[in-house]
Amino acid sequence: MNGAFGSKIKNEKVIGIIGSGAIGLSFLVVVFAFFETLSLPAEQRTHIVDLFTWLKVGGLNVSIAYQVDQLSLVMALIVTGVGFVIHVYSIGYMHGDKAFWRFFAYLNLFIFAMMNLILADNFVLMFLGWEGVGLCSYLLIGFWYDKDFEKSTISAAGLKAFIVNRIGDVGFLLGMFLIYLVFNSLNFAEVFSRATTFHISEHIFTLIAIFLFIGATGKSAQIPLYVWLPDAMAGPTPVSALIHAATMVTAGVYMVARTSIIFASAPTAMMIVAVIGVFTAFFAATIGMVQNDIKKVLAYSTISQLGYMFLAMGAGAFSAGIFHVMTHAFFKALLFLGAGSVIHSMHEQQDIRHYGGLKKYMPITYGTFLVAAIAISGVPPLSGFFSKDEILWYSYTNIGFVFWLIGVITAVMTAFYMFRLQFLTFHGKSRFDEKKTHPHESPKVMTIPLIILAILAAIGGFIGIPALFSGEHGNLFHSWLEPVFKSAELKLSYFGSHSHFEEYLFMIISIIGAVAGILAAGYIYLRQPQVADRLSTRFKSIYRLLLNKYYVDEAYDATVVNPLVNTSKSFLWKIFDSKIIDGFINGVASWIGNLSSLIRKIQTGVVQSYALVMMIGILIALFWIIMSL
Amino acid sequence: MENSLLLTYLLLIPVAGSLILLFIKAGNEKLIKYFGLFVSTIVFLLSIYIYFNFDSDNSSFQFVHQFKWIETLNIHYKVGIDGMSMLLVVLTTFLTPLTLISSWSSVKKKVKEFTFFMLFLEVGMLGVFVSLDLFLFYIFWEAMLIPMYFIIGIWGGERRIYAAVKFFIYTMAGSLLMLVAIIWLAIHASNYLGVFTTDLEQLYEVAPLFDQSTQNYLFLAFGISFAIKVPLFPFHTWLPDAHVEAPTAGSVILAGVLLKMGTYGFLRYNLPLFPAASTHFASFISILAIIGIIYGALVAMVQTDMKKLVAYSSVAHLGFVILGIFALTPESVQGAIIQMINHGLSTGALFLLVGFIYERTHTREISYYGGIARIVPVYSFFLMVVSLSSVGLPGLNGFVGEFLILLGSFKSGVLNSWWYAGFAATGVILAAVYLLWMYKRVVFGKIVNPKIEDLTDLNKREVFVLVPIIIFIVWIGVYPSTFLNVSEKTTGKIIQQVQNPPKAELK
Amino acid sequence: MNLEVILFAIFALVCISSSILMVTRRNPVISALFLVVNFASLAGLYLTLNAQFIAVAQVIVYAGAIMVFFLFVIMLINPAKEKKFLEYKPQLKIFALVIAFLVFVQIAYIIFIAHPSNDVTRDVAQSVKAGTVEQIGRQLFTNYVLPVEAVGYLLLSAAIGALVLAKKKFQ
Amino acid sequence: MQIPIEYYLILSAIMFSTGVAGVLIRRNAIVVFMSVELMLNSANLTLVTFSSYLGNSIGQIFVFFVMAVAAAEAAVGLAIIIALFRNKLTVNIDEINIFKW
Repeated sequence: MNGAFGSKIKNEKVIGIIGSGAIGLSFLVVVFAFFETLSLPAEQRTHIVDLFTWLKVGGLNVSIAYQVDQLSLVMALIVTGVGFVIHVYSIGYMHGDKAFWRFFAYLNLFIFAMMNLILADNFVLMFLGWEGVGLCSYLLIGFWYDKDFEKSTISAAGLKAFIVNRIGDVGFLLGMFLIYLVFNSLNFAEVFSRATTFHISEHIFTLIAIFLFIGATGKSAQIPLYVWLPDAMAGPTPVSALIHAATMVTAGVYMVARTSIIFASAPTAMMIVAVIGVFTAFFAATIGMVQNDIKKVLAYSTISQLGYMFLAMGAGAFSAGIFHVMTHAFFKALLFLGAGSVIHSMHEQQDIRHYGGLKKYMPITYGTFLVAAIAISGVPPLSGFFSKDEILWYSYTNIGFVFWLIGVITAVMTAFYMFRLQFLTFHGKSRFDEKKTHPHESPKVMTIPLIILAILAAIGGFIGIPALFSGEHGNLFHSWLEPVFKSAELKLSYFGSHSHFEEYLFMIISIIGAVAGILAAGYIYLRQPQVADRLSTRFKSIYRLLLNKYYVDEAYDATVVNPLVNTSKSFLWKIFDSKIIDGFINGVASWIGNLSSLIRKIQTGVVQSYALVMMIGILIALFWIIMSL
Repeated sequence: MENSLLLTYLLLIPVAGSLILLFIKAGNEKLIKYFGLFVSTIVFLLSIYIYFNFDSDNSSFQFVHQFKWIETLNIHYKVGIDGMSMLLVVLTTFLTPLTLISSWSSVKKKVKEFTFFMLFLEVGMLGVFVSLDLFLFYIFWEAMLIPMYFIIGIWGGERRIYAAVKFFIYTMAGSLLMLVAIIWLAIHASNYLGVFTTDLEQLYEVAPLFDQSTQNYLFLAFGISFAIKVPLFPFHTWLPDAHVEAPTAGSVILAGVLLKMGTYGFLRYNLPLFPAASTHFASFISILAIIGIIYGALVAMVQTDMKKLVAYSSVAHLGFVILGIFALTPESVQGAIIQMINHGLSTGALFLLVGFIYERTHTREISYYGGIARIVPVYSFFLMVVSLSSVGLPGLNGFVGEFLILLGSFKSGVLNSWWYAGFAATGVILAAVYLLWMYKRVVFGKIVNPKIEDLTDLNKREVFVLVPIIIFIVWIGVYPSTFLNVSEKTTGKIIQQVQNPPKAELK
Repeated sequence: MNLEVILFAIFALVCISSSILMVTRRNPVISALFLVVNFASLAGLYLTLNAQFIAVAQVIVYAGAIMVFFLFVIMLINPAKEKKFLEYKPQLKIFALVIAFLVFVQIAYIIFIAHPSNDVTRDVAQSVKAGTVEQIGRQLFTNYVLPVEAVGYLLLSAAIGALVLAKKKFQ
Repeated sequence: MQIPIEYYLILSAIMFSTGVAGVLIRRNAIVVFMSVELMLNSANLTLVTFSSYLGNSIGQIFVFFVMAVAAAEAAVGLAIIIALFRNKLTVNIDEINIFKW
């Protein structure tokens, strides 16, 4: 079964079909595996395929082995499903590019790495996938490596993504080492069973969890390591959709879910996760409200949504988080692809201030984009509502009202900026030169994926309808994932009693919030466009702060990057290395040299003086003999 | 019986080859090149044959061959290999023909002498790895300096004389200390053994019985010599100069094999001979190694010369190896051994790649390039793979080594602190920074320099050199067991020797 | 006062004076001639010691061959006369003389301390027998035949070496 | 009366010291060389003296070899002096300092 994932790198020209076909095939394999697993009773649903031993040293024994269980199947379905759709879309989007084959080779490599990440049965293999997706992300962001991007070229954005990810990866590595130190294994099954049976202090768990979480913040773009994701938008749009919205960035969430038992054993770490998550969600949403680049808005939206997922993780609602991963994959991929479609037809123009009134030119894109926007805003009965609301509900019940409150405010903001985007792009008057640009609907190969995703985004939520509505069936999604999280949830055992009334109340509040956000956006950007300007002049400093993303990049540059480069260059290399160490060495050498040239003077080169010295020597020798007689 | 002579043949073939080479007319360059290649290939095939006959379940020395050499001093010619030296021998014989091919067109003057010195160098390197007598070891150790000195000094860049002399004196200073230590050790050991001997296996028995302070002095005397060779911070300043000035083949051998002699020396001599001192100095040396990792990476980051960047990256990589050795856990020592091989492959390949492009443009300034991905796609591909391997991407070789080293040092009982691995892990980040940044500036971006528009891509010969290296890079990354198994027993033995040194019997 | 003593006194005086003159003359040709005188007087001394063969060889080889060689080279080069003794670096030369004198004092002291005439007395018959051409020839071609061969090679290589060195093209 | 052996030995010592003085004070290479010959001969005298006094011919045989070596040495040495003279146009040894690097 895993052979299908392995044989995916190819480089024939302009055969995107093979590329997407391979992913399609693996999707079918996963679907098949899914149904096969579904037919098994819940206890036997974990299946491990051991290929060969990878690293075997001392007590360490790591295999290339894949674990197929409920959680990994869900993720694999998302990855291959959404991946397949995006591959098809790319055939249209990348049409005519010089390096068409390279693009598909990278994409396939990405899917391969992602599947490794998801299906791994141990930390090391997961790390292989983890770094592998980072690499593909690096390659794909820098795909158009010679294009300008902001202050530098696109390849700089790729580099930034890779390096920031690496920082997180080191956290992951350290977490892994600590796990090995404590549990003496890196195999998931062994570690998790030992985590429940071994008696280990909570501090250790907290430390492990924090290290792992650092890894997750890198990959999933959470504070403080989120800075790479907005820049990653420099890549081709399908890449943004696949990697930076639907799949790779959720790897962190997946990892936390996978190691849920460790997090569950460390309440402090859980709290940190929740705080970071909710704060990121809020923080990114504020930035998203004022951005003008269509992809940047979506990028900050992604960060914000990822924040929700971590909030869910922190709240112990693991399956809710995974549920949100899934719905988010649908609607965010859809948003990106829609944005790609717009960008494609607008000749690579990405500034929403130069859009407007595109509804009439590209109806399908408009329609699907609208579905996605509603879904993300959390309006029932689209998918986003169910997953987001579930997260908010658990954050209230499990950790506290404040989290819920910030979550709701963020949801309002989400609705606001999504519809700001929607309105500025598709509604109103055209703000571009109609003679030069001729917006047009994208070809079928691009629109059909949009439609598929739109359907999924619309109905995807129904598999996770809360027990409140579905009655005795309960939450299907939950019960599917339940075996994976059982031990973690047992450990947490929150679930105080909350009445149905409360649940309804909170649900209604969040719906109202979402609708309010939409209406506000509509009011400002459709009816009274000058309001936006007025607001931005009135709150100029805040606006500037938001527009410049809180100057985080600049702060990082000033506090970390520049000092490091400068000290390395001007002190370590130029002074320490070449002056102090080499100076010392050369000093010793020249001291010896001077001494030698002093001694050298004795060597006149005149034979007679040598003879004289020799005679003196003989004299002394004879004298010594005489004395000893 | 016949097998025991194999290692001697391994040493004699290049000797014979280089002697025959002297009788070929200097004008006949083609014949000389093919002959050199032929000899080194034979040596490689022989080492492969040895490899297949090597019993990796056996932790003792194999293919041992010995006879009396200097009778009055009881010095023997004694050669033999174990799992660790097996890998290094194969690495040496593997890299030598490749470097000869790589310098096919770059070495233009004195081809005969060049080929001669390369074969001579190969003898020296193999000798260091196979000798089991300290005296013999010392002779090979020194003998190998001579050809390297000439290779840097004759075929090097502009400041080659300075670099060659610096290289020579640095290493010489260290090895003289070692000579003193060898004599001291042998004399001191004769108090226990009753006879003066430099036989390594006999010394293994008695050297650990020395008292702590004697062990410390001996450890330092050996250690400084090896540390210079590695090079361990702060003895590293000869390395950038030597690397930058050396010709490509010289850099590859220097990085690929010569630096390994230092780490090999630590494993073969320092640890088993002076276990008490090793544990005593472990944390000190590990700190130096970590400084080396971070320092090397930071300095590499700001280099403007590609070769210098790679040279400083060696300092960082070998810091990992040293850390692995002195963490003294099976994982870390295995990692260190595999990392030696990795570094030989990936840094060797990096030097080759830099050399190939230098041959075309005659500059190594990073700012000269930019955007060459479109012009030389094959080159860019190879540079990418090799850089990633050096960065330590999982699935390629670098990861296996770094992972095992960090894991081992993390749980190390000797170091007994997480900080070592924690700090060393920042080197992983920095490696990505300096290599990929370099890659970005050279390969990606816009073409700023019109001169590089007519750069030609790698030719078949150059690809032929790189492909075997790439194969091994992937092989080690995906299925390292092939190599880990070979050295596993040896590692176990070394750790055993350190942790349970032989005790003095009461008489 | 027998003849032997008189002969010894004459030869010794000639020997010492000619050697001192040889060292002190500024013209090398004259020095060389004094050296010839010195060698000749040495040959005489050898005769008083009953060493016939060596005495003859001394005249033929030293006073004859080698000194002709020297003179030949001196003529060829025709060096200028040296400066006067104290003209050039006088302190150094005086110091050298002192050294030479001290060496003499030491050797003389050793000789007197050891006083070999106590142990060694000359048996004239024995000494005559030891110095005959027959005796020496027999020794040379039996016991010392290998060194004789070696000396032959040495002379051959010296001849070739001298040839090569003195050739015009030599740098 | 028999001449005591000391006479010969002292004579030899005087010759030797004169030779030493010659080597040390003369500037002309040929004269220096001749002084060396003088020293050799003083040694020869000692050898012959002992040979004669002990009634043993070995000392004289040794002198024979010394002579052969001296001949060889003179040939090579003078050739070197000629070669040097060709290069430097002088045989004054204090003007020749090619030993110095």
